[in-house]
Amino acid sequence: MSIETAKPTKPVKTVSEITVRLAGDSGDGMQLAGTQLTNTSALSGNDVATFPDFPAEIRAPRGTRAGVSGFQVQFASHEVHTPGDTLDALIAMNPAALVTNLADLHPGGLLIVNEDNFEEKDLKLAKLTKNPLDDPSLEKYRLVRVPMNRLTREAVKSLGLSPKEVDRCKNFFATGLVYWLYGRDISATLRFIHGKFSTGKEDVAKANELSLRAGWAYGETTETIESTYTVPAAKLPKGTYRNVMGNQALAWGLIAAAHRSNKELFYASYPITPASDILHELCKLRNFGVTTFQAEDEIAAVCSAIGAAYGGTMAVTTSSGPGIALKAEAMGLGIMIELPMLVIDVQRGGPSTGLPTKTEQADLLQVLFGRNGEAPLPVLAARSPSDCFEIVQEAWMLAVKLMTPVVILSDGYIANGAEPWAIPDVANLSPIEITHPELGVDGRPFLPYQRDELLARPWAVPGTPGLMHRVGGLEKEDGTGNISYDAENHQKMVHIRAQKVANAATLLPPQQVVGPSSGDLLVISWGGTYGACLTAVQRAQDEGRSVAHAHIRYMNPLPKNLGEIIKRYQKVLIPELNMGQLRMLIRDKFLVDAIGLNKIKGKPFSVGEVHQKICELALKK
Amino acid sequence: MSIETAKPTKPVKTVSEITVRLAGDSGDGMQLAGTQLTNTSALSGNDVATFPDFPAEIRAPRGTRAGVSGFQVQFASHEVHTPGDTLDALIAMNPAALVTNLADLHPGGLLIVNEDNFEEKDLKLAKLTKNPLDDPSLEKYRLVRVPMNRLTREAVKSLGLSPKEVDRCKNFFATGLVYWLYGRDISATLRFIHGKFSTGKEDVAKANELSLRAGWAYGETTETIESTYTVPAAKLPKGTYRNVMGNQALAWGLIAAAHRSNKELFYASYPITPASDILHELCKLRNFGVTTFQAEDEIAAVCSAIGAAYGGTMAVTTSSGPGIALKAEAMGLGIMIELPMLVIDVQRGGPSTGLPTKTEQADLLQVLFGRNGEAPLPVLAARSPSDCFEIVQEAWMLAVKLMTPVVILSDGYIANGAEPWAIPDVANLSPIEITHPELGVDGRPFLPYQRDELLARPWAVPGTPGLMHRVGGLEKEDGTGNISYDAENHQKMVHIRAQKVANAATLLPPQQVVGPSSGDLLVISWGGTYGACLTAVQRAQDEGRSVAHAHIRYMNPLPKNLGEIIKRYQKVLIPELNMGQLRMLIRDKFLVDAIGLNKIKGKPFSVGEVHQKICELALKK
Amino acid sequence: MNAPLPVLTSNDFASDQDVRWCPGCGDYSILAQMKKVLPEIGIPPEKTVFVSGIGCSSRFPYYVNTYGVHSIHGRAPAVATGIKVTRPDLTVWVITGDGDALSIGGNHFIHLLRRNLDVNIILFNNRIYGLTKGQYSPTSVEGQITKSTPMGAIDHPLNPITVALGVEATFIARSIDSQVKHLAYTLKRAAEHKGTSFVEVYQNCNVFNDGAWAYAAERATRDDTTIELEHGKPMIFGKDKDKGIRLNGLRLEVVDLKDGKFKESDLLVHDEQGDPNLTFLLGRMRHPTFPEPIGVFRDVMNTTFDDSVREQTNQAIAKRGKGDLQKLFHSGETWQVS
Amino acid sequence: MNAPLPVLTSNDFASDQDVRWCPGCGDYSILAQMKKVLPEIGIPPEKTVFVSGIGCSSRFPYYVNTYGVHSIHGRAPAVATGIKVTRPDLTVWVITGDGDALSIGGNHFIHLLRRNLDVNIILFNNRIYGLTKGQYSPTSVEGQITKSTPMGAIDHPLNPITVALGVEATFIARSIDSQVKHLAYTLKRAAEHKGTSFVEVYQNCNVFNDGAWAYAAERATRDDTTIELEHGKPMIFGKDKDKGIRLNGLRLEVVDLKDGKFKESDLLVHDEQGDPNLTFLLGRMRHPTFPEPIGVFRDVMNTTFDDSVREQTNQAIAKRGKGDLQKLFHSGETWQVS
Ligand SMILES: Cc1ncc(C[n+]2csc(CCOP(=O)(O)OP(=O)(O)O)c2C)c(N)n1
Ligand SMILES: Cc1ncc(C[n+]2csc(CCOP(=O)(O)OP(=O)(O)O)c2C)c(N)n1
Ligand code: SF4
Ligand code: SF4
Ligand SMILES: [Mg+2]
Ligand SMILES: [Mg+2]
Repeated sequence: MSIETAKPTKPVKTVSEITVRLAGDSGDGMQLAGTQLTNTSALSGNDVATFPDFPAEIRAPRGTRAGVSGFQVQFASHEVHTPGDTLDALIAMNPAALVTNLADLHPGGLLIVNEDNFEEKDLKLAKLTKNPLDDPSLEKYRLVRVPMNRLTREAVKSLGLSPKEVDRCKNFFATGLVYWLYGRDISATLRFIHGKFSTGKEDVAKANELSLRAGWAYGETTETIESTYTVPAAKLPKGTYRNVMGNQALAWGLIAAAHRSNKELFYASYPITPASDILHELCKLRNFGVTTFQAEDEIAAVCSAIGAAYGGTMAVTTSSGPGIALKAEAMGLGIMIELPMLVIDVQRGGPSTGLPTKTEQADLLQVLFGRNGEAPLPVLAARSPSDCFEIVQEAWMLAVKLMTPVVILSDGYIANGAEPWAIPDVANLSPIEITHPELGVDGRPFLPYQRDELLARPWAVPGTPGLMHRVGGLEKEDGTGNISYDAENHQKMVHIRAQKVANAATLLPPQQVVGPSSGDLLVISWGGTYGACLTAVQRAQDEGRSVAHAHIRYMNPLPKNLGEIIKRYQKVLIPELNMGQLRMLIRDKFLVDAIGLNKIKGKPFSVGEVHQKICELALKK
Repeated sequence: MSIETAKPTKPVKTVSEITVRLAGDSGDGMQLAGTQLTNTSALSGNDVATFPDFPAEIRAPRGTRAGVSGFQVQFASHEVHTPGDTLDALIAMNPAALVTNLADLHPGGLLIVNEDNFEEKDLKLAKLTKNPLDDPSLEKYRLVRVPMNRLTREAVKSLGLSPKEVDRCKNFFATGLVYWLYGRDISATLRFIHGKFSTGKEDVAKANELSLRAGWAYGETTETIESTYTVPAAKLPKGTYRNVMGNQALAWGLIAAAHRSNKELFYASYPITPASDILHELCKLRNFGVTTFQAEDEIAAVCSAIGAAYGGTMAVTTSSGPGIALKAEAMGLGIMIELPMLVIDVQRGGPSTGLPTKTEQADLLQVLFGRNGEAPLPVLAARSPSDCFEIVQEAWMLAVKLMTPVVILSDGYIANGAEPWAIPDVANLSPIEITHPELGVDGRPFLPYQRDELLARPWAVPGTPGLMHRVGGLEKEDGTGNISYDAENHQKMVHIRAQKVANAATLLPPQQVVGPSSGDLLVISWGGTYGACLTAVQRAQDEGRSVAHAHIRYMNPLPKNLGEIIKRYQKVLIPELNMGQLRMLIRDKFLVDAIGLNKIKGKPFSVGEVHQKICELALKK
Repeated sequence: MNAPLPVLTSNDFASDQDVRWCPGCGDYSILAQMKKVLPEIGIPPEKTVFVSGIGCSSRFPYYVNTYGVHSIHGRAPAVATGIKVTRPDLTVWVITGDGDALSIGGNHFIHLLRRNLDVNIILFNNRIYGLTKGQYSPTSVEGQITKSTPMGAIDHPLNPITVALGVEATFIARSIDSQVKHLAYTLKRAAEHKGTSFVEVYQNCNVFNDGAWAYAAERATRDDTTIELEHGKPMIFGKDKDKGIRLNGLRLEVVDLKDGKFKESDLLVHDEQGDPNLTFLLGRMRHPTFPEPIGVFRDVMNTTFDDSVREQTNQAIAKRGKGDLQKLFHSGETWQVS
Repeated sequence: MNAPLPVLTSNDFASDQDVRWCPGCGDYSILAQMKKVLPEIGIPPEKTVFVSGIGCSSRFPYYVNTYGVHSIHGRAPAVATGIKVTRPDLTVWVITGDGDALSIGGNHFIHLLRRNLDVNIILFNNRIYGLTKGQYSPTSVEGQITKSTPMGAIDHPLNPITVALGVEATFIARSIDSQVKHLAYTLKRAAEHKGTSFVEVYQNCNVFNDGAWAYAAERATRDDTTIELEHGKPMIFGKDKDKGIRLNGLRLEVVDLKDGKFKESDLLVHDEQGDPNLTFLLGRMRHPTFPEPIGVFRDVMNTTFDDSVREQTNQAIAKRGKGDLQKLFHSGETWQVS
């Protein structure tokens, strides 16, 4: 019988969720191994959530702590919204990976190490004086020492590859072992391997396959692991699923929105971590009528987007915090000339260059207020990788309905995280209606700043006879759009621009609440903390605490009914990965003494952190 | 007897304040005439406040409404903080000036026009079909038609100047007439004239003098004005006074601060209205050890300032809204590397290019939040032209004590407005102590991010042996300042940077209140609205209303005792020339339902506007 | 593009806004010539877009009745890029000043030129910041006294022509506000060139830098201080056409044609497609040592950014077929939940 | 500056930070040569400042034990300007990359050069964005396949040498990471020049653009693909020193010295103070048509911005005396209230 369908023969424990982290040197291919485990688990029907964590350096020095790359995945027989707090199993490929990750493994957890990489030199690279494997503190874990280098070498020796090539197969050995441990089907990964290395590199592909199988076989034969685990399929809404990462979902969302509005997509950007992958994805999809423009800087990127928008195209620019700061002045121009476009901020640790590869939520106030003068625009925030697709649809709908730039907030955690996505049926994607005016038959003069019921101005595009008009950053006269220094007109226009953005609330759904419609505590979250907050609230509810969860996707304008919801709870808790930016807005608008839970460590919340705070504020009944 | 000391012979009415506006074509020299009247009034002991208002265009087309330039001054026998709401006298040099300014003249007010400029062609330029002088609506004013062109021509014909040169003397004729009207001594203006045109242009100087005298004489002879007015000297604190404009006071304040800290001043800027005059003033004062650098753009300006600060110099950069937006990213760097510098924002009408020559207060949130990540810095706001000098002293003191960039907010109204300034005795200016570390004898390694009691780090300057260190925008390790991606360290550093800025409050005086220490209404103002709010509150107090005034100079951190003050009043009113930016901060911090009075017309508040709102909220007892 | 469509007149391009430049400003003449040339080019107003930054010169778009964007300071080239790349059917003009293009906008300017996007840049060079009332600019001469340099400017000025050449611009020309015929001709040539056309126009700011170009602009002197570049013609100048430019080794020199020492045939013959280093020499001809060339320095072909973008899009479609969302979403591993 | 102070060794310039570049990165060699040269220049560490932007190359300052600012992307020239203008006593180096200096930082780069501030710019040109993991840069060749140009780059690349020449840079040089001796010499020359010294270094990014400079860097080919510029020496190259560069009219050509047609005396003799248009020719010599010059293209004198600033300050003081605040405050009309 072929291994593809083989089941481990050792005793099987059924569990509802498992959290695994693969940790090794950046060169060890942990990200790839983790992605394979994620896909395979999803394919087997689990819900999954991931957290990749790689070093800031391109190639941090081999074997050092700075060079450790980790990939964490939680797969479960129920919905999961976070990669999990503590680890059921940690695979550590070297000493640096062990010491930097061990803290997250819960007592009794499975610790699988590649013992071949615990030589003197490895310890030295990890700045260790003695071998951590000999440390008594490890006794509280189930330590499994596997000579992965040697076993991999043996597994592939028949192929006569170079030591370097052989070395590169280790991650598949580890993957095989993990697959065995959780009764995972290896066939998808085999497809991947042979798809990846097809041309010319068949031997490498073969080597990876042999390592994968060797890892699986090792599990069967070793005495050190006495049982395996199985995680039944989750009951997800029916449909066709795939895994998506946040940046990928943004890119696809943009293409879908352009398709729905029957427009070409002009995407202008300047590379920056963690936003660059959107550019990388889109430039591969030129056949979708996408033009990607890598500008000379962020200012040129946003300005070219403004030009494209004036030309009648769907225009988008993306960056992260530092680049968004540079776009500030031009965003003000976009607001003044009232053209639709999307500005996407994939947030990272700040301030300044900060922590480029770490996540944070500290750009909310920047995108709301980081411009001269009164310059409001709608701001939406994605809550998870797959939500990035949907948020783009809503943002673009607002942009064209209101003729305004719209900001979308994502973050490094969402951008690189992956989760299952129920693939929409493209045929059922409703069109986004956009009308460009033509010269009226009545011959009345065209007024570029005439307003519709939402206060939007017409989107007249160059090439249209008779509608020639000039736009610019100086204050405009209401209606005509001519330059105006008139005092009353200025006040009027400032109010029109503000009201127009406020009108977005009428186009958006009211705020939903998960849990009791009134009670002791309301937890308000936004953006990437959605999963941790929802899970923590649900846990607290299960404990019988009177707590509800309101996750906000529309940061500006805030949902119409939010104030009325907030009133119904004794206390309000706002967990954020910043110093309290949404809290400030809520306190100002609703004069409620909202409490903050603020973490600013470049990492997402753990469920435990939020849950603990909830317990402080909402006692068991 | 010489006219210098002559007094008008007509009946004299004594009044406590007068508001005059001189309005004409940009070419007519109204700004100069207004400045002379201001200085002369101040010299005569009055308190004065001015409001120059000139067209956005360099040379707006002659005679058009867009080309009208006006200068308003209030002089009084008591303290004044505003240029006055309505006019006692309007001097209109042409039809455009008349129709665009008449609305501000109060009924019964004196309307002096140059009737020679009300020809057909002048009316056409002003887009008028009939002569406004024939309009019955003028009957409610005391209209005085003066053939200024003709009279000026006659006055100077002996000199045989070109018509163009003669034409340029009109403003002094008008000035002479106004001087006569208010019993002003013309000697200071004569000194000015002869000082100005000394070399070679003696005939032009003479012509201006003759015109001035002719204007004065005309008053004596004309029947149309039956009486003159006198405004006694005001009781100001004793001392030596001069008039200063806001931008001038900023420039001089910077030089004084550098002098007090025994540092050279490096001033980097890129021209922008209304901030450019600071550059113009400073580049004339190079002999004060000032280096002015006109950079290629605002980003280069702020970055060169950062470089100069690293080098140990007093570094300053200035701009207005759009330029400040461009500095955002670099200001984040300044915050991260914790170097002292000043960033001055002379606010103008926004958003985008907006209304460059008009005033507004809409950059408060931009300077507080317009950067990526958590990037707090102290923000101070000047309240009047002369206050600009003092605010720089405080800002620089904070910058060096806390090792942080500090933002100063001014605005177009303050920048171009003038008021008397009690000249400080330079000898009594206390030194601002700054210490740069040397290599410790103990030979302990130098820690660039070691903290003192205020959490400031040491300012070690290049050239110092043994203190070599690198700074940059990546997160720093506490103490060493080395790059650190450590989670706990990041949170710690974010808190340290926040706490450091918060510590500024301990260095600043507590908030003062003018009026009852508790009551019906507290009016909170900031920046350039100081004068209008104070005057309106005082008027309301005189009417027996229970209202007090708190003017905030320290926008971040807010004064420690502010919350406790606010509690003592029933209602809080916050008038601002924006949509409610300080109001948002106050509501957030103190959960008080502060009411806004928001004007966004490119103009300062009139006292009446604020007073009326106060009356709505605080009834007479 | 050459045949003027009789239907269009300069009135078709006149906007209803009153012009707000100072009386006597050189900008008026440039506007007038542009309005004269536009109909001759034959592109209808609705197919024409003027993009500018901020400055007196950048008010230009309001005064022509085409589509237009009065953007922000220094960024016009970037805005124009977005328009032209997405709307190659439009004719795009960039109007800018010496501060707008070479100070804050210098980077966008050189990147537009290197990409050779098919737009026309007209740089109004008045060697001063006009709109902000008289600070020095990157083209102000050393020692120039301005509001921001009371002791004289100390920066070495940028030479727009050599800057453009340094980034391999494909069309480089120069004209003068007051030389209306030459200006009109030069604008037309710029319009005809495919790729980025760069035209420096000497423009007089009579309020803050009056006479900066007097030597080149005024009848009395201009024949001796400027030389008109004409493709294929020997480089002759002077009131009496009695002086010429000769290439002596690697250097240029002014020679006299009267004293019989040199004749026309000894002179350098201008070649718009000539070696860039020769063009570089022409670009560095500076008054008073040399007469300053006006006309077309360089007019060569190279691929344009907008064409290349379209080409790649078409290739992508040809290779992979018009994008199919359904296919894209289902690429890689998927699974059913039922 | 020439006499090396024996007291200093390269250890004096070694910092305690572990270097975080990829194994095999060309940056290591540049760092090594810099550490070798710094002691020879004889400026003590505390008088030396390294300023950089953002990029792999810009990590450089952390690895030398001098003063340093790792600033923000593209802005190092502006930061350096603030340092040098206020602290002329310091020796300032700017370390930058092809993206940092020529993409986002292009404007500051050319303005630094035109002002001729006395600092040294070392541009690590790897024709790629390294730190952000492999997007194309302004020096990437046309058609280059990168993460952001899967169908090939379409921009016409910038040539750092001609860009610098277009703004009249006073010192322009080029070297190669792997040519350690030549690199050390070139860095030293840069340090010795008064005014802005610009050095382009071909640097190999072995992770994202490996071998971009192989032709010029590798023993096997480099003698035929590069030519070392030596002041006053004829331009000879080739493994067997049997090829040369000859000026034919206004064009350069490669000639063979073996076949007797040309001899050394026919060759172009390199002159660091030569006509800029000749330098322009050298700057445009591109592989494979020509061997690419390494060494000092240009080394001329011009006033430096930092000197001129000081001069004006001194003039101001000489003319008006050291500023007197009391006098300033009391200038114009004042009055007493008592
Ligand atoms: C971001 C920004 N910085 C500064 C300004 C102020 N500003 C407007 S135009 C200008 C320079 C104008 O000079 P130039 O480009 O030569 O145009 P000109 O007025 O001479 O035609 C400046 C500095 C601005 N509007 N925006
Ligand atoms: C304002 C801003 N935009 C973008 C980035 C992202 N970024 C960092 S380095 C870099 C380019 C690096 O390329 P290069 O300058 O050639 O240096 P290299 O890494 O190749 O040495 C970019 C785009 C940033 N840090 N800041
Ligand atoms: S300031 Fe100069 S450039 Fe501007 S409009 Fe007036 S004359 Fe023309
Ligand atoms: S990515 Fe390239 S340039 Fe950067 S360190 Fe690695 S090899 Fe060097
Ligand atoms: Mg100009
Ligand atoms: Mg690079």
